[in-house]
Amino acid sequence: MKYGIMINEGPYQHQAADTAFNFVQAALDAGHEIFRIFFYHDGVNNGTRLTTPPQDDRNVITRWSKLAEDKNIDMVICVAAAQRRGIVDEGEKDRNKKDADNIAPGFRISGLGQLIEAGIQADRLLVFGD
Amino acid sequence: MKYGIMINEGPYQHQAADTAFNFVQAALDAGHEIFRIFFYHDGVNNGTRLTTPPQDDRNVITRWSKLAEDKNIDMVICVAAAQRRGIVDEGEKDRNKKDADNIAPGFRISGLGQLIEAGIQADRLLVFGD
Amino acid sequence: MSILHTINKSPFEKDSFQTCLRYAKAGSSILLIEDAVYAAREGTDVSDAVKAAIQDKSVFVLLPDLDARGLNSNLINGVQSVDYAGFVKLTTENDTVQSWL
Amino acid sequence: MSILHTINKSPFEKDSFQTCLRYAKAGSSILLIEDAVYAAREGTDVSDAVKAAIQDKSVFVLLPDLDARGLNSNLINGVQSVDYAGFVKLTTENDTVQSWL
Amino acid sequence: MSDEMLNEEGNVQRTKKFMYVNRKAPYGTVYALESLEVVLIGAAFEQDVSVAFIDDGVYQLTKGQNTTDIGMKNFSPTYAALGDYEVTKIYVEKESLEKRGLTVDDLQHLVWEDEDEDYAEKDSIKVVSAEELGQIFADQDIMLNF
Amino acid sequence: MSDEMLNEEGNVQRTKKFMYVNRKAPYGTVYALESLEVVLIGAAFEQDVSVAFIDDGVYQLTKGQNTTDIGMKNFSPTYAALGDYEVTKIYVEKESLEKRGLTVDDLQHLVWEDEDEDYAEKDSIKVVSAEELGQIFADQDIMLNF
Repeated sequence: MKYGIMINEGPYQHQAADTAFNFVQAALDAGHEIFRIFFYHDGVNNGTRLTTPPQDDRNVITRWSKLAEDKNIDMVICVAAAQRRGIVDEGEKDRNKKDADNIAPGFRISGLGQLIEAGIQADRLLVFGD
Repeated sequence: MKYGIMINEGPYQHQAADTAFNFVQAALDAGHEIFRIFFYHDGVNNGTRLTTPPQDDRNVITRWSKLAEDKNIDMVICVAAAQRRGIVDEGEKDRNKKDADNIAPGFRISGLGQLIEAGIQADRLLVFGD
Repeated sequence: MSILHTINKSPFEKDSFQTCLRYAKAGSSILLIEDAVYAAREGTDVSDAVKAAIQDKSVFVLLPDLDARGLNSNLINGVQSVDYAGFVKLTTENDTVQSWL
Repeated sequence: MSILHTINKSPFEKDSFQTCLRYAKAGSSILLIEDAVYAAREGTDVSDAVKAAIQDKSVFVLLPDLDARGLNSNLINGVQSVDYAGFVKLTTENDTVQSWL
Repeated sequence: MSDEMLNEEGNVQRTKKFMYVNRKAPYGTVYALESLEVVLIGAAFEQDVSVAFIDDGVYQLTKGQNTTDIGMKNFSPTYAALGDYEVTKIYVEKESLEKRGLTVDDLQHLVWEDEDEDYAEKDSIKVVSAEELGQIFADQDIMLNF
Repeated sequence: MSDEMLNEEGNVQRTKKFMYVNRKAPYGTVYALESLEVVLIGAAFEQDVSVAFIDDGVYQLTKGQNTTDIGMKNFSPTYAALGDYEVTKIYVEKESLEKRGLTVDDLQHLVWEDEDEDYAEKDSIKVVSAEELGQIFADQDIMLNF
């Protein structure tokens, strides 16, 4: 089965990103396909590489990056939501004349159409949020 | 009267940062003093300079930076909350071996003791959150 | 010592409103801000609770938040509107502020 | 078409739980996750509502979330525990998933 | 392409039914605004789109919103554009209105032009009971709750 | 310095009463964890500290929390350290427990050692009614709600 996943909250503040991660892991373990993970609202904050969480806690960001690399998963951050919240890749950095970017490996920034497309292409679309 | 202000939510997702800003403006207009604004939980996300909000909307971040400069207000971001969420100044960048920082002008990163001190020194401590 | 209670959540969505009413003593003040301003309207499922609170407490509503939500009419009798300057004044007139989030 | 409803909010804190019960049709499935797992316990103010739901719907609870909260005992009879693999299985057995946040 | 479209591999694919469910008040949180952005973008994809407003979501549609004094963007005029984007099925839950002391007259009057009937202006908002809306939900392919 | 301290200008300043009010369940959101971090840091400041658990906040203190299968850090053992930080006034609201079908036996047994009584071990948790807790709130200088 093909899944689309939408994540609406940032790391640590809400459990949504943790639950989504555990669900995605279990879906992959069961042999399913993850068509796309779409990060919206504060969910875009899952895609910053600048975090340094306590060493005795999970690292939400690097966990996503590793998953994307290991399983070749498409992880998309909504551009409009990212601009409001300061998640920037190299293209956005140049476009908006910022002096730094902060996107984590495995994430890409794109439009809301990617969410709709996930709804169309996937067999199931699940929302994790607050 | 001397105020301490605590802000627990990031920009745009919740109104907390907007209400706090409007309150602080009104307090200053009435001749009161803002001893410190302390950003905790997702509130630390108010302190990134990488945002590019829509041009027809308010810019929560630059509004804070301008206020800090114009009125010389102490705006403190909690270091532990910032590390979890990826808000980084130059010192944190070096300490945690990051390749970029993203803190906005007028903010500084420090410990939770700054919140307690605000509670002790201020006549009123107000919490804005979710 | 007098307490100013603020509530910023809709009374229909979260328990903050009910808990604030449980804790606000006679003589204290309650200020409805953000999504809590919906509680200031007449004819809702919570308007009786607000009217009961007005009997022995002062209930205020933040006008800018009410205007934003398009519902600045048909308010419960006795709910007093304030702007941000009024919000600041309330914090000076009370000894502490408790934020029900 | 069958719907899997998920709820992730405490029934005491937010209205998501009550609204989900209002919308879940007979024959549908409800999965309690995150802070909603508290609704799975016997003897709470909402346990009667959960028992009523079990009469014509399937009610599940995410065991890892229950364990995390230290309350994996005294569950309402008929509430079925699942792990993340079971959560995934429920999404395959139903046609759509509605997240009550 | 009325209810079919080509997918990535060029195969014919059935149009899907998308339902956007709004449960949160505007301004206190950003969900209302960012949900509206999804609906508008989604409208370009030629799917079967519906929007529902229940619980505090009904507050999104109130008339006369004026955000000048809170310094936030007033996005409520955008709802009136939904008809132009061919988003014409807008459901408002009756019980949620009643609980809040509201009637449909407190809400914006949203319309769309029916090109099959010489562009006759028709109401977009349907006030429905939770029971009726639940039946409509049961018929959807994609449920997006905000 | 029992209830006085020097402020920045070197003047004697009264110790303030800080009340931390916890209303949210653990793990679903971070407030419980980050609130605990504030209380622990605040304990070093020689103020008069109290902590209250009401509404879903009472769930923070449940015994036997095991987060292995959700992959989050279990911070519940830290509550047992509050006594060592001289945080000894912990109030739990009776009505909130009852509504959730809980008794004090479902919660961790938190204690502190009273050095004035030869380090006798005493209970930190007091179960109080909302009425009683409201009186305690009325006596505070700083209220921090989480």
